[in-house]
Amino acid sequence: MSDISLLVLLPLLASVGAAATPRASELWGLPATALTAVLALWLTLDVLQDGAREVAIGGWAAPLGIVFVADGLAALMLLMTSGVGIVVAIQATSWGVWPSSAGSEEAASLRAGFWPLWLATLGAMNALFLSGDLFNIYVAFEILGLTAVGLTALSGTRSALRAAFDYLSAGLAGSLMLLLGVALAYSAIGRVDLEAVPMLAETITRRIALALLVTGLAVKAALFPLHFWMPAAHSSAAPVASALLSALVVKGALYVILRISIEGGAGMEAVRFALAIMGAGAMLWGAWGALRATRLKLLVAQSTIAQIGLIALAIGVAGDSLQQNGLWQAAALLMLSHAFAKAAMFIAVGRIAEELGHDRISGLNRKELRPGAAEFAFAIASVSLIGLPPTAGFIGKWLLIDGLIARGAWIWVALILIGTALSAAYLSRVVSRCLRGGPHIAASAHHPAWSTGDITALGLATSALVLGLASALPLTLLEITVK
Amino acid sequence: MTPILYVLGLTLTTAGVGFLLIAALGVWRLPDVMSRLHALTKADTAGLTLIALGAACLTGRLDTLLALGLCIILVGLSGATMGHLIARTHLSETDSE
Amino acid sequence: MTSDLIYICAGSGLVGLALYRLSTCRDMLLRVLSLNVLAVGVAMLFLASARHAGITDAVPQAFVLTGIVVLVAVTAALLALAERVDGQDDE
Amino acid sequence: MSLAFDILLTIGIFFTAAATLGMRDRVGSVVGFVVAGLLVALSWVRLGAPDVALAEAAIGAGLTGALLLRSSGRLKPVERLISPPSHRFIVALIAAAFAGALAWAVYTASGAALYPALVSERLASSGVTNPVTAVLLNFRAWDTLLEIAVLFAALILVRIVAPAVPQPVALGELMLPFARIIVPMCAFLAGHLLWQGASVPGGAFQAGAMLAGGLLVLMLGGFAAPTPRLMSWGAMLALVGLAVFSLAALGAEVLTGTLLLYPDGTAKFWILGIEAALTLSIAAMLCLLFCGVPRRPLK
Repeated sequence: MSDISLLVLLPLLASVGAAATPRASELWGLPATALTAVLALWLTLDVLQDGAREVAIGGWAAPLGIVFVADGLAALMLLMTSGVGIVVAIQATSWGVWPSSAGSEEAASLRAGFWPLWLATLGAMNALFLSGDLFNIYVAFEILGLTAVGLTALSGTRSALRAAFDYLSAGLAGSLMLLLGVALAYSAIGRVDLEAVPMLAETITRRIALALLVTGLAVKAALFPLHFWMPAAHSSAAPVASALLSALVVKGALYVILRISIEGGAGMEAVRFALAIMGAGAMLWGAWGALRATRLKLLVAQSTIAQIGLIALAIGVAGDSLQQNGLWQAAALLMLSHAFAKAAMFIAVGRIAEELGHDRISGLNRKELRPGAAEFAFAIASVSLIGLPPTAGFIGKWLLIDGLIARGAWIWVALILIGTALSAAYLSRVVSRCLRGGPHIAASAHHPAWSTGDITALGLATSALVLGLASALPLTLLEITVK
Repeated sequence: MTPILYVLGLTLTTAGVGFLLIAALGVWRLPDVMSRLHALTKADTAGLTLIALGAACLTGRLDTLLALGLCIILVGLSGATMGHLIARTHLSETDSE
Repeated sequence: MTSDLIYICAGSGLVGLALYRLSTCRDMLLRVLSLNVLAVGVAMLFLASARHAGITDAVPQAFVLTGIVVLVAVTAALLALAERVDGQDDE
Repeated sequence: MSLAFDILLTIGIFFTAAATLGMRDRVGSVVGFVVAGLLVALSWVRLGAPDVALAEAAIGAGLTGALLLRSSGRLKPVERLISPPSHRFIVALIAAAFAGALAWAVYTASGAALYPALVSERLASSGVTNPVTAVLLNFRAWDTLLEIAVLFAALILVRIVAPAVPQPVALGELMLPFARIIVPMCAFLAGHLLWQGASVPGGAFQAGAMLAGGLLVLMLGGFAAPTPRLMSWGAMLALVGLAVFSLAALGAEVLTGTLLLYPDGTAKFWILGIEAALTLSIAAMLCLLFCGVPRRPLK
């Protein structure tokens, strides 16, 4: 029972168990998430020690069979998913851990619904990161799409259900575009595994297939012109669910775009340039949306669009990894830091909304209350999102801008700096209100004791800081990526 | 394949197609639901039976005859029941008005 | 070869038709229907390009079979959501 | 001669689909979709894919049509939200251009035949003689496992969203004799399809859909009222499929050291065992996706 196959099948089996026994679903959830994190760590040490590993499933070789590819990039993504997953799972237990706890009927149904969905999401993401076959990636995306919509619809409000419908229909349209790309790739080169991607950049027909693949992935990654389903979905979901959606689920599509861009070779310049343009547009559009947002959750969702734009821009300008200019490592590092910071931010927003009873940005300032732990975690997370030293976001942006300056691409440097300034603007809107005094808006606000929400938000935010200091580890891990 | 089976097959199939055309014409021209149902269930089932028998003759193999015979029974059965159900709901709706 | 061309044109026609309807209407049931038609179009392109020298390649058949089952699962989920969203007003 | 039939069939499919998407009345568009689905199943037969034709007729046209009919009755009438004509004209042009480019791209693609050779040379050692079942349950069994996980994910989602369970309406006295013939026939045909799937077109998905059809006749005919006990049994059966397939995959890895590599010589038994479990669980899942999984009282 190698760790690779258990990484995917263990969460799926635990999800079946959690669905079968809804009253004790977190007794399945927590141990399975912890065990998967240990397996991911074990795989990473294995990859660090003796390089990338390829496992042919069922013993059938690449073009016909499906191959698990466990290299540096995949291991880093697995660590990211398990790391954020563990902390968010601990936060999810705040809905009452033990089956018999007196929690309300609504909390019990929330709990019974959350755990099977989260474990299936974890299994689907692990399958996505490890898979080396385009059609297999399409099927893993379908699981991810359904469970992410489940997380969105978990809170059951009317806006959440409508956002979930739009999310699922946009996700299905994106997947069908991806399937169209796979069909075209099959008709052009007769095979659909990832090793065939370099061949996809030669003739016109194959470039259309590549463009369709990237379009489908852009819809699923909520990249700028195709992102309209995302803000409603991420802002109307329960805080724990939107933390998972923004931090992890969106990363799956970005990872596949990065993987295709690395292996795509020189022929993909047009697609990469389009990605960079869409990324720049997303940064500006997300910042504009965040500056206008009146509610906290919508602001954080819009900032996700801007950050995805930044990552897409990094992937676009990175070119294939042959040039060893380290730009694509910057994109991977930005994904990692965004995951931790965004999860911390959404959990902090959930705590603030719980504390104040509302999440309007105008009502954040208060007189008697010192800013609680949640506001502090929000501030640290925004530091990492803006990219100030010593956070991991800073290291990512530093690598990116350094590589671009070396190449003399001043337009992109200017765009990234504008994006950074805008992100500083809309995040300081919130942080400054938390620190400012003034009339106390929410009479019902009380200063609750520390709850798991504060601890997990602080934990995630500080891990984004620590990641910056220890960023040598992820970079060495990325060196082992299979070209 | 013996010529008799071939000729029989062809005549049966053309007769079947004729019935289907009549059914289609009936559905198109007849005014209300009940008369359309009448055309649908009878002519379609008859048409399909003839075409199935014709096809069985054209292939000339016993196992296809059995398979197509099963199809004929199933289509006839479900056609009649569906016609009955549609008529019931139509009547209950018109009575309730 | 020409019969493949007919199915290729039909498949891409269905894809175009579905994309047109998907981007011009807001009604939930029509969007679900157009997504299904889009999936049928993609499957038709898959199978039309799978015919090599008279025999149809088994692997795209498996892909289309998997696609059909995935499609019915997502359609059931979409319709369940649509019923709850539309049914929410009168509850 | 067959070219004329192909042309007529494709024209039929295209215009039925266009009518389905253009129609105002909900039930009309759903019936149009079922007709288009059956014509498409016919086109799969013409394209030499009988397995897919079976699945398309049973699942694509049959079950999806039933789901759409159930929902069309419950949704509000179509809002007049079709966008203005000028906007529609531009979108129509773009869509037509996209379809043309797509057709040109697929037609001029070189179409290298890589897979047929690989499949035919490995078919002997795959344990079954039907190439599609060999690909589905041996060469690319991982895709099928994730596909069952997709059905499982849809089931959890439907359980959370919990639409109303369709209450059976009195359908008159003719339903009982009809059900008494059709339901055993469905069970018998499902078993036949499952068993012959190893050599000729058939298999777990088509058999599961056939069984689900029989279950729906029972459920909607009012002969098996959806009591909580029955639904919880159905939910358990639905979860069995993914559990059995995953455990079989891990078990195969314990025995042979590679995931989903069946011990040599026994591949046929592994495949048929997995397919039997899948048929029952797919039938339960499809039936529950139609009826909606009621939230069992958590007390």
